[in-house]
Amino acid sequence: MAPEIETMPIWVDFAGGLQTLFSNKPNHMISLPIFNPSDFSPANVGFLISHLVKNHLKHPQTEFFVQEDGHLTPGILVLINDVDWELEGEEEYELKPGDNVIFVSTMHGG
Amino acid sequence: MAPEIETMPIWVDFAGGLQTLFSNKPNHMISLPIFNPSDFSPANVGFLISHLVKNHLKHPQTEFFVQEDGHLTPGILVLINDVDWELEGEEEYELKPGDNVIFVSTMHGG
Amino acid sequence: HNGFSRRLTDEEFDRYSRQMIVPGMGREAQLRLINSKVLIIGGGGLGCPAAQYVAGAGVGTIGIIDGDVVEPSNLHRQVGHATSRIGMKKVDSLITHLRDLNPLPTYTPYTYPISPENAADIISQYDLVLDCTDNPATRYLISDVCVLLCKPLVSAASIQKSGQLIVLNCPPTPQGKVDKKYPPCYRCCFRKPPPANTQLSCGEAGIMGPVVGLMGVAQAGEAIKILASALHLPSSIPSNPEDDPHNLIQPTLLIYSYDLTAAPGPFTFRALKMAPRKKNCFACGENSPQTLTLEGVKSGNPNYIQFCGIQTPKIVL
Amino acid sequence: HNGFSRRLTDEEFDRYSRQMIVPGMGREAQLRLINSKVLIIGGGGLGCPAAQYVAGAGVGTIGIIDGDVVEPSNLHRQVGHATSRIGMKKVDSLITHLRDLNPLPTYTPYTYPISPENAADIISQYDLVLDCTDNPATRYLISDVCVLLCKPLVSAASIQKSGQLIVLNCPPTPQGKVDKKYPPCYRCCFRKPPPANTQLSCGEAGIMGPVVGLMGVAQAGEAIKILASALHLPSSIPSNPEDDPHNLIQPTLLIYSYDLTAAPGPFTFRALKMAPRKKNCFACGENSPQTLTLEGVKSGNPNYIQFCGIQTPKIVL
Ligand SMILES: [Zn+2]
Ligand SMILES: [Zn+2]
Repeated sequence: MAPEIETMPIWVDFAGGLQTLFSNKPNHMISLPIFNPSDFSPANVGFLISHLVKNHLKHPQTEFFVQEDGHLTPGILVLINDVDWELEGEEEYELKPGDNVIFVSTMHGG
Repeated sequence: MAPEIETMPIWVDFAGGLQTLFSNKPNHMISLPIFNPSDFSPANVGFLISHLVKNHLKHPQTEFFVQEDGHLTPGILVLINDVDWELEGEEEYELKPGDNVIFVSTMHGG
Repeated sequence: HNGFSRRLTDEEFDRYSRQMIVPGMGREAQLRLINSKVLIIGGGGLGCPAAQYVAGAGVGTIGIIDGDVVEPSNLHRQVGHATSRIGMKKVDSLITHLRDLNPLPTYTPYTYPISPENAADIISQYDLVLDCTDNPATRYLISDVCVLLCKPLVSAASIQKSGQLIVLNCPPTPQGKVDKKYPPCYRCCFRKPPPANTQLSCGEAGIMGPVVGLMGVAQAGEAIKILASALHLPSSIPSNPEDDPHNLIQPTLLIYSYDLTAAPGPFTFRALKMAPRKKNCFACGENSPQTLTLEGVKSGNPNYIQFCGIQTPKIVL
Repeated sequence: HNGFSRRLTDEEFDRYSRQMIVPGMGREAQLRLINSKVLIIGGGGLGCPAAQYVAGAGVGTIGIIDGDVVEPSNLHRQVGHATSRIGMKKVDSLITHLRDLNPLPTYTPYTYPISPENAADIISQYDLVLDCTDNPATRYLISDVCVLLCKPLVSAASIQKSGQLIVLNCPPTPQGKVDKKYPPCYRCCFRKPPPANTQLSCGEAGIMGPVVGLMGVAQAGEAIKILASALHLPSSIPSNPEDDPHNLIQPTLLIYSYDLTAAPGPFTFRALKMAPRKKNCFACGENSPQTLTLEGVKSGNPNYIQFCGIQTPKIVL
């Protein structure tokens, strides 16, 4: 049996079509480990992204969400508690239990 | 000096035109006494309505919000924390700090 | 022969392919739209945009009922009419526009107001009703008849800078069935009309075009959802609505608050959870078969005008 | 003679009275609309409803630019066109419709695509721009030129069951001014386009009519707000935006998620707070006068096609 890992609830929403990659569900409650197991740093948005890719991204075309370097695909906006993540520190933002992170795919059609 | 009265914050929103009666502001933070001073019962939605009429309803045409008997004018919906107040006990619902009460005037135009 | 298994014609495919390839739609949903009959009550600020998108989507039979004629003061918001059709019956004007947008549906004009006498005869011929009217008496009448005839109703309203939308009696559920979480009717949500002196029309209080336009488009969106999911068919009534997989049936009041002095914000759109069908509802509740009947409605019982009062509005809101 | 103090004509009063009596509007705001010039870029699924409500509201000069012609597959959502006008330039088709809706505005057709060569010449003649286009390269071009010419931009987009809307560069603020909370441009919000292989068009991925329709109507609503408040005029730029009384200038991204299997809910509409103008923005940031110029744009620098990549889409989302 694997040792139990302490987790926190994070509300993750996908919009603009990204939900297609995540079981067609726009709203997810994710149990995120409170530490990044690779370096024991507190879980930040960068870790959340890798966690989502590893555990929740069920679609073969992962390039719609992340690039080969593990960073988010350009054209995806991230909002932390309804605020543009650039105001919050982007990938470095340290998550708190109950935080809401929204990933929105930029649309171009008309 | 009047004795200090313990209050709790209640978020009150008006929609459908009712905001016109309340200083044209749709969203209000109301400091509501935690007890109804008339009978020392815990503050409920009925007390909130009379408190709003007494302290916040600035418009002469009060009949758009309350009737002469103090009850809400028909055609106004009340939502407590985004849920129809009929599911919550209507005027008898006892308010908790931070509750959100929405008053929506039913519209008929088209 | 029921039309659900046939191929689409080339022209249908040309017109509807862009919506058919959307995930969740497809050929079957498109055929459901083509085989549906939708009644739009009111050809004004809500009815015009609603009808444009209902017709564009390929609903096969579209009835429109309205007794009014086109006036210049309509045209800032009633975008299915035209200056060259001022004085024409709104229904004829709107159908002229729709027929050129999409000639494939069958359009049925009713160039007189809906009334207690004619409501059941007309509504009975359709699968789903859009309430795009402008006064309380008509709104109660439409809901009552939709309950009696077991039709889903997409109801919207708008005035000044506000709009509301709610899907009622969906899935369509027989009158008097209230033991589980069955859907509410208009009276369940709005038990009593506002006093006559607080009722305001768009003519008296004004209306912003994009506000009523947005509500009308949203009505078309809700109607397409229901038809594409076959939720308008009597067979869709779940024996226990709480077990139903359709998230569509959560009764929800959408409120839109447009603010000339503010960007959209968290309160611009609100989706509010409404209660299910009420035991004591006059129209759909436990004892409603005793209080509301088709024969009663037709012969003036209830009296909708008296119930809603005579309007002597004071302009304020 | 500036037209702001004149009386309304009887015909203007007839047409616009219903919106003029809405609190917050009035004669002055109506005259501002009449004296405004709005450019609608794209006469498709967004442009049709946006144009209907912009024209209905009485904006005095309306330019429309689009190089496409009307096709049958457009008509489920492009409600300003018609079957009888298939093959006609979209701009001419839409103006035909608008002129009959409201003959009072001056309509200016541009029957070719917007391009780096012509963008500044056209946009410079207007007070406010609606981006109703359908591809990233054009969206970056339009935003860049709006920054350079100091024009507010109401940008919307939609695909399948989703829509987005954002007001940019409003109040219009000179390039390079970043020391306070000045408004962002399109590049501030969307720094890099998605890789070419993840870009999808409505033709490839599909689109629900009421979804794109709702976004187009909402664009008209935002445009009317800005014009009625005179926020499009250069004099409206506050020296310190944080002190400004206008709540209109909070940059907000509105996201609409239509769900065929669910009633509207708390996530159907979201209003998301965006960051202000960015110091390092290529188009509007501190050093942007060195990186982006009108001459540069005209002569192919930046290269928008290269920046956005050549589209070889895989249909998936
Ligand atoms: Zn009922
Ligand atoms: Zn910028």
